[in-house]
Amino acid sequence: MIDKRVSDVGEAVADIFDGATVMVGGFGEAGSPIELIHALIDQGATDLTVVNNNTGSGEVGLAALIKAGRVSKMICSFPRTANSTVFPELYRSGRTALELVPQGTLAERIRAGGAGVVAFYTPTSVGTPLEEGKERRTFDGRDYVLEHGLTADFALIKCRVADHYGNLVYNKTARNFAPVMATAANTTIVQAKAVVAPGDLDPETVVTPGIFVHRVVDVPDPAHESVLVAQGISYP
Amino acid sequence: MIDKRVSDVGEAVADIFDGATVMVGGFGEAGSPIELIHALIDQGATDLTVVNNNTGSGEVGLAALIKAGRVSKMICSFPRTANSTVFPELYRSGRTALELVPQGTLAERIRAGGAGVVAFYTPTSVGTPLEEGKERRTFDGRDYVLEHGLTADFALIKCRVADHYGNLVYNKTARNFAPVMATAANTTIVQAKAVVAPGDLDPETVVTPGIFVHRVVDVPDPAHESVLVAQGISYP
Amino acid sequence: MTQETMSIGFSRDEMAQRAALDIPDGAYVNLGIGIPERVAKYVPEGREVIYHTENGLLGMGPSPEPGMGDPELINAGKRQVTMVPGAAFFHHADSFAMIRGGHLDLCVLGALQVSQGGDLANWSTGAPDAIPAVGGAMDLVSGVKTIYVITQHVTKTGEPKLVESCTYPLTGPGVVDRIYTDLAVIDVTPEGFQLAELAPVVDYEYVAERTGAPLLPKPDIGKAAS
Amino acid sequence: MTQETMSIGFSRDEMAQRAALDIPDGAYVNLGIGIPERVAKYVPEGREVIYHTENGLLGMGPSPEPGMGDPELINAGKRQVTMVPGAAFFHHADSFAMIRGGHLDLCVLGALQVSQGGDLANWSTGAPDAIPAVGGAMDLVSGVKTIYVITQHVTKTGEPKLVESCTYPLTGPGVVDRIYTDLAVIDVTPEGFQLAELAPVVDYEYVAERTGAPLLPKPDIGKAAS
Repeated sequence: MIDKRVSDVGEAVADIFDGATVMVGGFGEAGSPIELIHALIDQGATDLTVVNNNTGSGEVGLAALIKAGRVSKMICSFPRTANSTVFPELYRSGRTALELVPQGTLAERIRAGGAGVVAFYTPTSVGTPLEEGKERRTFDGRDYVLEHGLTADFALIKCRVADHYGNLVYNKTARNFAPVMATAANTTIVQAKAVVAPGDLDPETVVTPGIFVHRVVDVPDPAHESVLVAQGISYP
Repeated sequence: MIDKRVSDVGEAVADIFDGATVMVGGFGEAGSPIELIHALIDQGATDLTVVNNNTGSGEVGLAALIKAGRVSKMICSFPRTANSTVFPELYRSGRTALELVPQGTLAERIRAGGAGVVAFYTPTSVGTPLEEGKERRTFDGRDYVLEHGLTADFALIKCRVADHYGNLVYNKTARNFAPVMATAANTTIVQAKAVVAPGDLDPETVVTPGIFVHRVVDVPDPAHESVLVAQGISYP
Repeated sequence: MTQETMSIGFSRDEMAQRAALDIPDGAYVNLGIGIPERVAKYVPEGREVIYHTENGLLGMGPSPEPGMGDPELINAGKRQVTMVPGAAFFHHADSFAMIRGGHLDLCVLGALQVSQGGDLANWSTGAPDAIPAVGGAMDLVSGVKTIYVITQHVTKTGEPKLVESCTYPLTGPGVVDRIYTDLAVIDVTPEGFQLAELAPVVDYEYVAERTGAPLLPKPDIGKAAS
Repeated sequence: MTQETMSIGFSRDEMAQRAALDIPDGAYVNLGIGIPERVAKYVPEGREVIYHTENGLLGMGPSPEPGMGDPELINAGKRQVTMVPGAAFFHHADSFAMIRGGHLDLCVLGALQVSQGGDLANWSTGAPDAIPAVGGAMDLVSGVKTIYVITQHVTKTGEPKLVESCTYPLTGPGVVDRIYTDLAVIDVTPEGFQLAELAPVVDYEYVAERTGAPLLPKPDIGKAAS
């Protein structure tokens, strides 16, 4: 029997270990799995490498995880946020490292990691400081840099509807990094606004096939990061 | 105004030129754009390089194009078919060249071509005759071969529903190579079983966004290759 | 059919049935064209297995009732199939991302030859007049976690198909984990071929004689414990 | 606002308006964060333009009516937007495949500096205490067919932003096609900066003085014809 549902977010993240690499879905607040991140803060794992496009907002969700000192390294494209000073302070003090990756290269590295493509040549970043330390190679007269596939121990993502098999559909631009992160992690953990039985999703419209998903937890009424930030909430 | 509809298959393929590289969707008969291929036979372009997983069936569709002597080279993974001797005869006589590519590498090369990834390292074919002539490289103790992105002048594909912008959805396993081929061709030509106005497709379920599509032609009742073959039809 | 039922050892369906016993509950499985396709119908009751077909479907079901098929719902062997509740369609690059990325648990394939090191040759005899055709076999063996092979133990002319070193062009080196033949179940171990199970009637010597490389006997559990 | 309306030349909205005139009917366009976002509302009537936002939407519409937005329907600047009929959602890797693969016709970006060779610097001043943040800018300039820049002609302290060679870290070398400033429209040509159009009131000398590299005057069509 295949049923990937777990009872709550605590159970879902229970085995995330110190030193793990964790991909976290979301672009800004859209798609950010806040409840899973808060469960990870409660759970206590530390020395994490986190992959996310940003570094969170205010002092909730990803920003709260960083503020709690649990993140030793961020891999992201845009670590600045108008309303968060959490990452900048830890970065400047040297307590959190940063691997800055162009956004498209980040997405492609994650896809490659999930697809068994160990490395690829991309034109992005050629002739810029972000090319430093990377192999440059010319194909047909144009220059490219070698980028490596990126994988993770865990992915934490959010979706609109999941079925028991872990088939997922998303909501609008909250889809963003989640489908590729789901493919690149050893254990993909999903918070879903609704969970349905196999057969309730149209097989033509499934975005993430269940093979990429390991745990599904029902979070029917997730918090909005922007609302929490506006309320001045600081987690925990 | 953006309206990619053209009036018939003849107009859709009119500018395919001698020597062009043409990607043709379909896996077996599922997704094979027979009406577009037949229009291409009528149109007369020759010395074509054709990219398709197979080499057609019977003497219709892709097999008919090959039989008409229009294909100087096939790039495919599985050129044998139980019920077609067209390609084998031309291949053995040296009149049609063959570039044999593992099926997953073929799909990934097409995706890479469409995604601006010029080349990538894959484990597939390492230690086999299909590795010959390719660069081998070790990453983290495992060997990979370098494969190059594949692009085309034209793609001919089939879908279930298109809108005027060229947004597409497919039918079941007829989807196969079409979405990646659409991204990798300068000009993507689509035969659709139904054409609808923008807004009639759910934006969450579009498989091929319209940016990848250049021409849409309404073919409401396409022929089934297996039926034509069973009837012993030979095109033209 | 007469020939098959007359032969010693497992029939084609019995080979598929024996392989099916080793498919774990909850596995994501790709079945190769031919005898491997038959495995699905023998998976023991109570186990839920999700079948992948590389042409873009996860959750493949059995063949449709006659006349009920859709020519656009086919498997990798281009035969009409059905889908189960909870299925998902995707395009070819995503399908092979699943394969290459190591997401499938198990693949069952046919073979021309398997070497004692687990090399598989199953796509070409290398004959000069043959049309080379590889399909997705190389992708499957390089990506899927566990590779099972179902094959006759010897060729029609009596040559061993389990060999020291493949003479046919390889599909992939060192990829096969277990082999189901008409005579035996054999594991590929770091020490070479290791007998796991004999077909009814045949004995170790009978199988070893027909194997083109050393065949380690089945470990004697009694001895090992003493 | 006072400062903006007092200044000579184009206001921010006028720069966006001028750039909008050059967006062709039927184009697929990505608009950078900030002033470039304003371009959409000035595209002349009768032209249909489809907007891409790199966080996964083709067919982006304007901001929603107050209170009508969806926090999960945002643009790359993380502001709430709407979608038009005929829109499509996709994931980040597919979105940047569009960008990197050369499928977008046009991108409008802001700039810190542009060199006469078309080098763009728009992501970092290189200041040691700055948090480096690049977003999708490097992907956009390496992939989109045509790159327009909208920028003030000089910095707040009066330094030219159009320069011989960028002193800030590059976003991409040789990528800019046309620049819309508060003083002029300038093309990047193989010969360097070429004046295409002056803002009202200002003349060639005024602009050239404020440009950090040679500025070729507008080709005199009368002379060229004589």
